[in-house]
Amino acid sequence: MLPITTLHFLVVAAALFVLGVIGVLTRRNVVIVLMSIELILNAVNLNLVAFSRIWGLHGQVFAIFVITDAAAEAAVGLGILIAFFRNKETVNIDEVDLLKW
Amino acid sequence: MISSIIAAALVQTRPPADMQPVATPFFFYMLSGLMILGGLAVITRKNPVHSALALIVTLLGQAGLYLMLYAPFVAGVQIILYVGGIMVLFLFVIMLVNLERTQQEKSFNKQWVIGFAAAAALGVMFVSVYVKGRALFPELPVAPLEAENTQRIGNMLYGNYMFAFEIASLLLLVAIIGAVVMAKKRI
Amino acid sequence: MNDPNARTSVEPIPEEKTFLDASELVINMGPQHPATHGVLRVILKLDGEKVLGLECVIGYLHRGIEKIAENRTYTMFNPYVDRMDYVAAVSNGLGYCEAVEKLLNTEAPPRAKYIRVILTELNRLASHQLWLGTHALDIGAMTPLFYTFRDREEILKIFEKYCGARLTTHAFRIGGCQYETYDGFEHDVRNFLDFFTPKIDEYEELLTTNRIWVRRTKNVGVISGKDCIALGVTGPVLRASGVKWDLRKAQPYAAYKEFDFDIPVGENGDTYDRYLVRMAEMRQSMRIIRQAVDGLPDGPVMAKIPKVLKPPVGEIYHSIEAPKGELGYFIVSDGSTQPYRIRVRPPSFVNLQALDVMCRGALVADVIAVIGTLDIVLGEVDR
Amino acid sequence: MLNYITSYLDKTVQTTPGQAGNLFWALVYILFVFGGVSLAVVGMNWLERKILAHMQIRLGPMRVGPHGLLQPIADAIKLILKEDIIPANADVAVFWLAPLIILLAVFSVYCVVPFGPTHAITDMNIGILFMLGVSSLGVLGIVMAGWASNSHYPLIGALRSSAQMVSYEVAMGLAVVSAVLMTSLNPTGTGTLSMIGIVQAQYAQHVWFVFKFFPLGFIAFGVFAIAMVAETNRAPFDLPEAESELTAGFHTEYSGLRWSLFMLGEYGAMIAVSSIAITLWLGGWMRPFPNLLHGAAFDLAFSLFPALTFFGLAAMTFYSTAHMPKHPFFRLQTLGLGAFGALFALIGFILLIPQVFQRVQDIFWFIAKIAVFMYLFIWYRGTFPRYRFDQLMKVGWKVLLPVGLGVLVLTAIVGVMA
Repeated sequence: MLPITTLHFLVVAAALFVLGVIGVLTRRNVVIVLMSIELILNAVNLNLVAFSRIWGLHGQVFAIFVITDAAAEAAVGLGILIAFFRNKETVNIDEVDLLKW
Repeated sequence: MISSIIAAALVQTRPPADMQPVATPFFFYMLSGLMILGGLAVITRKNPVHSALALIVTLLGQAGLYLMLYAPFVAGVQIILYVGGIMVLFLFVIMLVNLERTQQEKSFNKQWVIGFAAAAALGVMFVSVYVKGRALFPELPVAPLEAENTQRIGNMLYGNYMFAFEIASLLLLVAIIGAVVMAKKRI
Repeated sequence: MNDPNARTSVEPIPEEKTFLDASELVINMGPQHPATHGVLRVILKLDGEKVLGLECVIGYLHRGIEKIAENRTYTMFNPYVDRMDYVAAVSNGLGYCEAVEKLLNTEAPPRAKYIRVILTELNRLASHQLWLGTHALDIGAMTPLFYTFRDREEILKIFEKYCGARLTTHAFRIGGCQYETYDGFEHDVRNFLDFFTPKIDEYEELLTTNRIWVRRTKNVGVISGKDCIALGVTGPVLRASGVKWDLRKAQPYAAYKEFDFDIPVGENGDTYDRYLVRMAEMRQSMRIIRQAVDGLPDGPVMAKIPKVLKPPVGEIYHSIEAPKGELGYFIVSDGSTQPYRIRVRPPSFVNLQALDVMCRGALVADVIAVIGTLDIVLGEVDR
Repeated sequence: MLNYITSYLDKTVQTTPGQAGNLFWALVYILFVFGGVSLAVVGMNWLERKILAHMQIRLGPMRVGPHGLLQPIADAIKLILKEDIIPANADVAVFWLAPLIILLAVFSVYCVVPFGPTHAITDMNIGILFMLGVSSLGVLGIVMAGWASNSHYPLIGALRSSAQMVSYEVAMGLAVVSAVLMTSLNPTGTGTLSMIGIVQAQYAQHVWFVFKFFPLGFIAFGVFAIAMVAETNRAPFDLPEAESELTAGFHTEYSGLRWSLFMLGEYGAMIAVSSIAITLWLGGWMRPFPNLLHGAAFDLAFSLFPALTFFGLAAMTFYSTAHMPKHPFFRLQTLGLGAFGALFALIGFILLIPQVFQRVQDIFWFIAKIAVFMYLFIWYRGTFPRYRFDQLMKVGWKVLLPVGLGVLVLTAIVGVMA
């Protein structure tokens, strides 16, 4: 087998990113859309850490910031989701069509 | 300045002679296969709980890849924060909002064709970038010193990235308040 | 059945939006549940962990004891009352015998009355021990259960020696006691008192100052004295809410007039006060027993009553202070050998009404604590 | 191949098999540790029932084997043979996975538990981080079990327990950080997250961290000790399994073998968190008073401890063998108890061999410390009532968290001053 190079990791990250994009664009369930966003963020993280093997530890530090960001995003996103669910009794993103309730 | 840091990093990242990871290609292919299968399951499962579990598999696989990239600290943070924190939050919310009705509905929206097309285009773009720009990625099969990883990340967080670190803490504070405001019935 | 909304002293379930508006969670607790003390079924309406209201479903242990009475003679019915509150069988028998005696216009001889007091108070101790053990177990403290059962055993031994039965004793007869005390009865009772005095301290050592116990019971299941009276709640629950009402003092029966004892009273009407009141009551019971044993008079134990009981036409209500509260018997006689109708006022049944009031706004865990503190026996609730 | 195997035993290799990259010995260690933990869980089961019984003035298991010694085996057989019921509307896949995830989380923790300077499967640079992370995976198993059962009681139990574990993890993490901070109090100023490194730091600083900066280390240890009881869902924090309220919490719908896996996970987690506490604050594998009572004589005396312990156990067993009823009905039981005594004595004699006790005494001290913690767990269960859920949260967030933070800050300040 070939030795594993940075490019290998980048390919995996790209695949994850594409999967995440598909999830965001096509799913109706808000929870799964949020999870797809997590997939995208993780793909980015994998890229950052893979590059940090070449360019020093800055990538890893950035990955930690991205994880922090993901935590904040998940908390607020799920909070919004609960508020939305309480008002409309649904978690379908198609029905998020009100500007105010 | 940055170049000097990079140079210093490169100097310090000489692989230790006696530390040869075992069966790296095998583990790499296994983990990345698991991750991609998990990612597929995330976007295809009808039941959000199953999606979340698949996402957990993906995240754990990714922690494995981090270890393989000699980033043990990020791997640990990934497990603690993502798997132990964020995903539990997800599961919690799914349980709260889980409706039988949701599972009877269609799980893909109307513009799924366009979505797939866009994602495919993105994928093609990635492939072309990687094929064309292969030379841009220097291949250094080097292993940075694992032993000092945590320490040096700590130094960087409280040195170069002090400001960003503080901003991140502020962001988390805002997120906490935001989440509470959003989720509470009455304030 | 209990309609939670028909209460006067309870505010109605608020119309706020609950549990993400999906639905309020309705949980069915029992009839097969470790903490409902038998076959009580409680339907809980929850908002998350908060109790919005609850409904007790009873009748799983209904045996029609009151109806059976109509087909038995007065004497034959006597053992049946033991099966109502089976952990305080002696008290049940006392109440029934005294009621019929009142109907017959006779009275038990003084020695019989003293023996009755001794056995009833011993039974009160046994009942409170059982309550303490199960209540602590419900709140999560396992060990007191075994301690109380060890000590309860000594009381049951005295019962066994006296009348041959441990649980459903049928200790008393109409007109007195059937048996003279056995040799060494007084010695046994005194021995028990000496044995048991430090044991109460042992229980209190485990629980009274235990921070977790205090936190679990303070301000839990609060009920005001006014609500208690409105709901007809009696016994230690009433006294813990600050109402000094004890039938042993208020309407002395048996020989209680002759003994010196206090009525322990609580202040806040919460679970912790009920615990303290019952603990104090145990000590008072021991005081009464000691006085009774010391002053046990000589004489017959059975009054002169006819072989065939034919009470005059009329009706009578007689109530005593059972360990759980006011135990009343309402007997209607048509002059025949069999009662026309017997109606029992069981303390557990009436006290159970307060469950809804005490649990509104509390958490699920508090419901368990409150059921425990009410000290209900389903045999008595359903009869 | 043989060379590969023996090379690790070479005296010059002073490291764990994981770090030496020796797969064979790593596997052997894994088998030893996992087998040992499973055995310890079985033993714990018996001990808990016996100790609790004696606290509650009863005898506990007495029928299967002498003094019920074979009771755990009988229980295991019963559980394995029991029908495995899966509720009709359960999510079968998740229902299957949940106990396995809990087991996985618990047993992965043991990868980095240092039973001695070289007696660990491996040593990671992020050892303590790894332990906290992996043990937090157990929450997932609980949530999955509660959700997959498709029933109210398990769901409430799972929500309770996951909320509880997530909350107490915060306090636990803070306490751990203050211990990690103490490792950096050396001339170079570099701390370590590695489990072995933490114990070595205590060795180098000549103090167990529980006594360091008294009372700071002690308070941090206390915070951890409370949080770890909550983390493992044991009394008085056993709300998820509050029998009187939620029947059995998240594993209400489980039966037979699958239920026993949950039990294995619970007891395994108890041992795991105890070993974290021991490693961080109680000097890991080090014997008591390594600097106060040092010198060759003390070394020898302490290294004879393992053998003496087993001799003591043997003496106790022989004593009760002699006091068994003389009735022929008890002959088999008496013989069995005697056999147990002989086994203990044999182990004691083996431990007298110098080569053995020198290699084993680290492990012995570690296990002895774990045993103390296990006894505490049982003691709590015998003494305390159960907290209510909101009170539990209050303790976690309003007491342990501020105390942990304060200790962390104070430790940092004192550490800089020192």
